[in-house]
Amino acid sequence: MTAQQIQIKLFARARELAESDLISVAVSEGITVAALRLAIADQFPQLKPLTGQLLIAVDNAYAGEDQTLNEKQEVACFPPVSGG
Amino acid sequence: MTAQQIQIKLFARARELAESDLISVAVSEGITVAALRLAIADQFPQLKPLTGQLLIAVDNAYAGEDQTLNEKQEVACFPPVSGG
Amino acid sequence: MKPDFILITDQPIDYAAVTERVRSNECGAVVLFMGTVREMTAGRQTVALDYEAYPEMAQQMLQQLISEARAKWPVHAVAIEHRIGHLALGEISVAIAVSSPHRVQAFEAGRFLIDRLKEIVPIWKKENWSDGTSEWEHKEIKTN
Amino acid sequence: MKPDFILITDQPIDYAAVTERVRSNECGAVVLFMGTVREMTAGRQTVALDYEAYPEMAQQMLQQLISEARAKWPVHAVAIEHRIGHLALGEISVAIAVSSPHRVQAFEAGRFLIDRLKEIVPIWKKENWSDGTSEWEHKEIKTN
Repeated sequence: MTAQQIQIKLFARARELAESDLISVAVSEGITVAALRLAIADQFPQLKPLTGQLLIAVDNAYAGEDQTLNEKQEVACFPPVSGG
Repeated sequence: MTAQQIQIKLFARARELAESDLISVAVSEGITVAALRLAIADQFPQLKPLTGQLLIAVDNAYAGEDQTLNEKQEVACFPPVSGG
Repeated sequence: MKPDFILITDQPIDYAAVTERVRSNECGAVVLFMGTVREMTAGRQTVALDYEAYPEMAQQMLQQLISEARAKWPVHAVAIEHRIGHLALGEISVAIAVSSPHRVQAFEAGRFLIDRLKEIVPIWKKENWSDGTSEWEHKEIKTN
Repeated sequence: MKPDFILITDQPIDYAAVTERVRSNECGAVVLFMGTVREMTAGRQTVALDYEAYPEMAQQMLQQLISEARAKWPVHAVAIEHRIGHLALGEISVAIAVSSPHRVQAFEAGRFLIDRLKEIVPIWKKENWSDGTSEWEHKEIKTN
């Protein structure tokens, strides 16, 4: 499998823990959302306080765990929402 | 029983049917609200279309049927409300 | 707790002024309900409404409703304004603003107040239909 | 049916402007909900809130919520504005206005929209406590 970099937007506490609003994660091509979670946890240990709580969005919609990703998509990662 | 006159404020369709916002009803002293209804129906037949629907208020509160009335009180008579 | 505000008026309702009366740093939620003059009702066209009130009793009943709401929910402030007289389409007949620490309370109290207002507050509405007729709305009257 | 209005903004919310967007002669009811910055939460004192959004996705999620509301109730118009950035005590964080022919629909749709907004719209709140600490509110996070 070819390796690729996926850019991930971060928000709120995830952004603060990573000290960046955009991270780049090295993953295999055609990776699933579930596998992306593991890659994030592995490559960005600063996000550990949010383990198991992070939500993943792809192209402005919540992503299913089995959904596969490509470089063209906009991926974001953030904690549970608290607006209103 | 001494006869007395009770002034009754009318509103909405009751006012229009009676062509007055105040009527005077001749009643016995110490009359109940239930008896007042009969006196109104008897002395103001124009109100017949509202028979059985008229509400009676005494001193700005809905009156119970057994409540007795005196000349000092403010009495009002009107159809079911429809504000809002 | 702010003082309650109740007004029966023949002037147009300034709903922002009504709302400002209930806002507070103690509250996380404000709910404003407004009744407005709707053109179509069950296929019939309204051109205007006339509202009439028994003002002293309406004031007293509204105060009672606010007390009932306060007994049920931790309401911070309530402001109620009801218009009387002749109202054109789209105009505001009633505005009820409620503030409370949390949103569920404000929604429930607001809905309670307008539901109860329509049940017991001595105010009446007369429809002026587009066919030139007019008619008092007296909800519970059966034609039998 | 009026076009929906959705705005994520760093400017103060003009709730009367939001409300005017939904008023119509087709409607008998308007419900406005506002979230405001509350000083006390569970005995702790807030001095300010900071809101952050993922604006493009928030816009999309709000559009989805309005579609959900329209599928449930005959809503005439919806306008939603959410503030981001630094908010002082008493300021408005969110305003949701709904109009509908009858009042029950406007109350239910308004409550649905704020409840669902708090569940799925990607906006986050950071509490700035009076003791100088600050803290993101991430509701479902368990400390385990």
